[in-house]
Amino acid sequence: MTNEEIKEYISSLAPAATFDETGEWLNILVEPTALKPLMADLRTGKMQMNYLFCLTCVDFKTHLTMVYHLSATTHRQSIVIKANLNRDTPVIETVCDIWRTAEFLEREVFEMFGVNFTNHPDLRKLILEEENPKGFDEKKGYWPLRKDFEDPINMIKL
Amino acid sequence: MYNQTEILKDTSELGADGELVINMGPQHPATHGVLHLVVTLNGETIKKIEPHLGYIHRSIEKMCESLTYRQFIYVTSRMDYLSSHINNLGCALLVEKGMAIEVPDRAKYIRVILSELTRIASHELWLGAMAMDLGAFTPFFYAFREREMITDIMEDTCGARLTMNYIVPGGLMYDIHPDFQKKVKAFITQFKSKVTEYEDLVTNNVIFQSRTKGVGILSAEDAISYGCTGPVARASGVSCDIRKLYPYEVYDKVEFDEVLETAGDSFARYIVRVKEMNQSIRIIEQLIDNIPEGDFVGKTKNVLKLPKGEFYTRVETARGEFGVYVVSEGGTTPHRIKFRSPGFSNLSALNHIAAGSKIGDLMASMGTLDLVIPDIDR
Amino acid sequence: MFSLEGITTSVQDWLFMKFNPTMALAMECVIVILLAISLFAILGLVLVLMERKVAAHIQIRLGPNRVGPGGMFQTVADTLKLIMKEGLVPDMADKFLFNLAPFVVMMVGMLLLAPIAFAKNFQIWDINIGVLYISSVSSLSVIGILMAGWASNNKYSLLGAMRSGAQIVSYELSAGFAVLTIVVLTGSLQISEIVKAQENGWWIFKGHIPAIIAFVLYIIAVTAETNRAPFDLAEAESELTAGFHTEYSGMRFALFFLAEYINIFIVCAIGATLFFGGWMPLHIGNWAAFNHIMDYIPSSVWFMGKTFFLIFLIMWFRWTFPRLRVDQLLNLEWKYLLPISLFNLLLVAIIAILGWHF
Amino acid sequence: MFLKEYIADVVNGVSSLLKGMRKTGYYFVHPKEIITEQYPDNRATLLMSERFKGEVVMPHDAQNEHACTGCTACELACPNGTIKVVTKFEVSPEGKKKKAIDALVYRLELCTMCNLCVVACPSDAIKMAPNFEHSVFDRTKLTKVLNQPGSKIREGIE
Repeated sequence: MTNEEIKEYISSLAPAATFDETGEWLNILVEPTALKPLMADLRTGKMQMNYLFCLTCVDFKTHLTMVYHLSATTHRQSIVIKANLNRDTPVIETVCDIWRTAEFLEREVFEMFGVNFTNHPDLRKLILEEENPKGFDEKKGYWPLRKDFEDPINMIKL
Repeated sequence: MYNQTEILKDTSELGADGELVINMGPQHPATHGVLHLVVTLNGETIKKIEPHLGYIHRSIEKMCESLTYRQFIYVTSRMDYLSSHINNLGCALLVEKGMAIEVPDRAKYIRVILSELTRIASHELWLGAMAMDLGAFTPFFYAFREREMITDIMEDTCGARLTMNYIVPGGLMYDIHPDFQKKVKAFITQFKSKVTEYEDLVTNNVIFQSRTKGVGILSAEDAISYGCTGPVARASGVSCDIRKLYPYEVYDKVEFDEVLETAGDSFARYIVRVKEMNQSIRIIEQLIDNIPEGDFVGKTKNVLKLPKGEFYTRVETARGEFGVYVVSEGGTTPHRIKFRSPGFSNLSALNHIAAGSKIGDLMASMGTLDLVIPDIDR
Repeated sequence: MFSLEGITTSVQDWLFMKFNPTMALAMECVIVILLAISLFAILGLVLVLMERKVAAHIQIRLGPNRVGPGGMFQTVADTLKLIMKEGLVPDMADKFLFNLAPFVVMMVGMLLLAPIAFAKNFQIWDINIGVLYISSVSSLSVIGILMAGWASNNKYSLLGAMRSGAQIVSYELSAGFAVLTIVVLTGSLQISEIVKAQENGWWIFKGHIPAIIAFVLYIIAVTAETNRAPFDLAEAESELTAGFHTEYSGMRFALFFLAEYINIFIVCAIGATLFFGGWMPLHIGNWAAFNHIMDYIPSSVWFMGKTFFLIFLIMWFRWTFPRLRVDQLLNLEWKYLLPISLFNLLLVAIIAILGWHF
Repeated sequence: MFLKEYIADVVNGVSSLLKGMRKTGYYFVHPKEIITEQYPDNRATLLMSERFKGEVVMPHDAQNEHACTGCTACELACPNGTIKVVTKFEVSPEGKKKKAIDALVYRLELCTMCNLCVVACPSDAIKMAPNFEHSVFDRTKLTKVLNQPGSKIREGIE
């Protein structure tokens, strides 16, 4: 499938999607609400994207971006799906019922960026302690990989 | 005297149906590090495994955000410390790809040879540790004898045995040791003569086979869905060798086979790794005499600045697909860096493959997943 | 010729000459107890060192080599360390049973010492049901292990103890059948009779293939019964950390450790008695000169040599094989060892009735 | 048929075990194969690879001169803040002011032996030494000043 065909196919599924071809792979930016149906179709439909090899989140200071790297073991074509999230109340639907690997990856993103995955079966902290450290500002949230995260004890500024 | 009810209450802090919850780890002989598994048992049968991670979490991704593109390579050695050279290679490849740095052929050849040596060293350690998990102590020492030769080669050439940090963007830090080729050839002869020992002691052993055959079966669909890569997925028949699919460095010039098994059980994973060692030897044999003369490092700018954008590279470590995802804002440090570590995805399949089997099978399943905890926690 | 028989006889004579019979008997008891305890201590030290050296050489290592010449006093140093260590008792443990368990395990080892013939006419108690006594007492060690596992109030310990229970109870059977083959061949349960029957050749040579099969079965079964690798499921350090003695430390742990080695010694001693003629020297048919030379080697040396050979065999197993899984362990017993030993016993019975053995 | 398989099972199993025992038995009776290194005893003969990265040192020649210009390239290259260059201004007899190092402080406890400082050094003033016996009882002893007291920069190095 060429990029044009993929674009066409995805536009038919998610009309609001925008595309970016500057990188190695085709980047598709979708609305968070439109993500789940699109993902489900990518997995089961024509594209057969059965391999989610990277799921992460990027903090752009103004917003968070969920990044899903998808590939297929049959035709080996990779695409990148992105969704911009509100930084204050980041909510997106889980994809762990489509790809099982997403369960752990989403838990990691949840504790590092504070993204809430709805319908996730077991959304708990995976790596960090269950309790936030004492004396920490609860209002700001304890999301270590966000850019404005400050830890006066453990972070050494060189 | 003692209070009977008190004792009963404590040994049965458990749910319904007489389930027994035991904490395997963070200090447990079989978890090889500080992995913490909460295992729910029904008698000897495992009902559920829940990994608790983070005992060795150093937030390497956050650290890398404040390191330059020359500096962040060394940190990746500390993730999967058994294939540190390949991790470094993945990061260097990303910088080279992003900045279009030309790497001399000599550096490429040496990088591949060292990568394969690292892979053998990692599999050797795994073989010993895996046999030890199943109760056979002796293969550990035999495997380490061969591994020692590799670490000696690494020490001579790279200056360190485990965390080499031999790769810089554009090539290598310095040229190989004059004895490098001789020592690698000596290692190949030694390895080939000793491979039968593992067959006698481990592979053909009836106890070992009965412990691993049909244990921890992972189907191909599940392997893909769980994002398993490397020997774990290849044992289930999923072709996922990055060296074949997306060749980097000189892997497209050498002949080797992607080892595929179809059974998907622990024994298949074992066989894949053992055969992979032989394939690595094959690659090294093809390259060792043909290292081209020339520079060992290409021309780079003093200060490396990745252009604005997103970059992703992947390499095949001993454990599977290692991916580096960098979001650059055009500065000297990455804006966000994400390491797709193979161990993390492989671990997520543990509950699936080990639930329903015995405690002894958990050791076989866990051992053949080849978990390296710093790689999982990062 | 050096003989232990002479020493015992003269000591007994002297005691009975000096004291009244009751007193003399009591003093003999004390001497035997002291000897048994010191034998235990020495055996523990020697066997632990031997195990470490055997393991080291198999694993292309040197093993202990710092304390004393060639590391000879390493175990002494280790024992000193263990004695000085604090013996912790877990908070919620059943203290009484927890403290009792190592002694129960040790006691079984001591009881088993009674009918063993260490040399010619050198035996604590030549009971006429010796073999029966051994097979019944040796299964008692499971009580100590279960006690330890339960009283520790640790889930790993409990799992280990339960495994050990299932294991010892089932392997008792094939060990018993292997012993029975020799009893059938000899026609006696008395240890001295069994040894005497092997004067003109050991049972392993005289008894044709069934005796060899019985010996193999016996070695496998006793390896399992003493919780040694590849059957060390009760400890299984990669699965259950240390199994039933996870919570033990200091001297109580040392007692478990010692008991393990004592049990190995005893089962090997019994194996040597049954299959290799105990203290009987190697005699080959009518090679009179050869047999005469063999007779010059003291009987105690013969006995110890055979026993240590079997101990080495068991250690060799441990450092070669992976561990079995718990269900495979029981499969091995019920599907392989037990049918084979039953069939073997039948074969031996036929041989014994028809008198086909030498 | 069943019996045949059963017996074959037993025979194959036992023979595979015997093969393994033959291998371990071989090593038991061949003490020449032992690979133990008796470390503190073999210190005199222990050969470390000359490239081994054990610690950063600054070679001084017979005149107690080193090659460090105090350019702080190593300090910038270090990912961990291991090296701190303290500079001073030396006044030469002709009255010219020249930058020179006062102290090159090296904190071994922070060093990861990544060799980046050595590569970065333009005048090859520092190098890695194959010394690995670093244990001390007091952590402050791990903070070292690499230039020897009274040393000065070698002539002709800019």
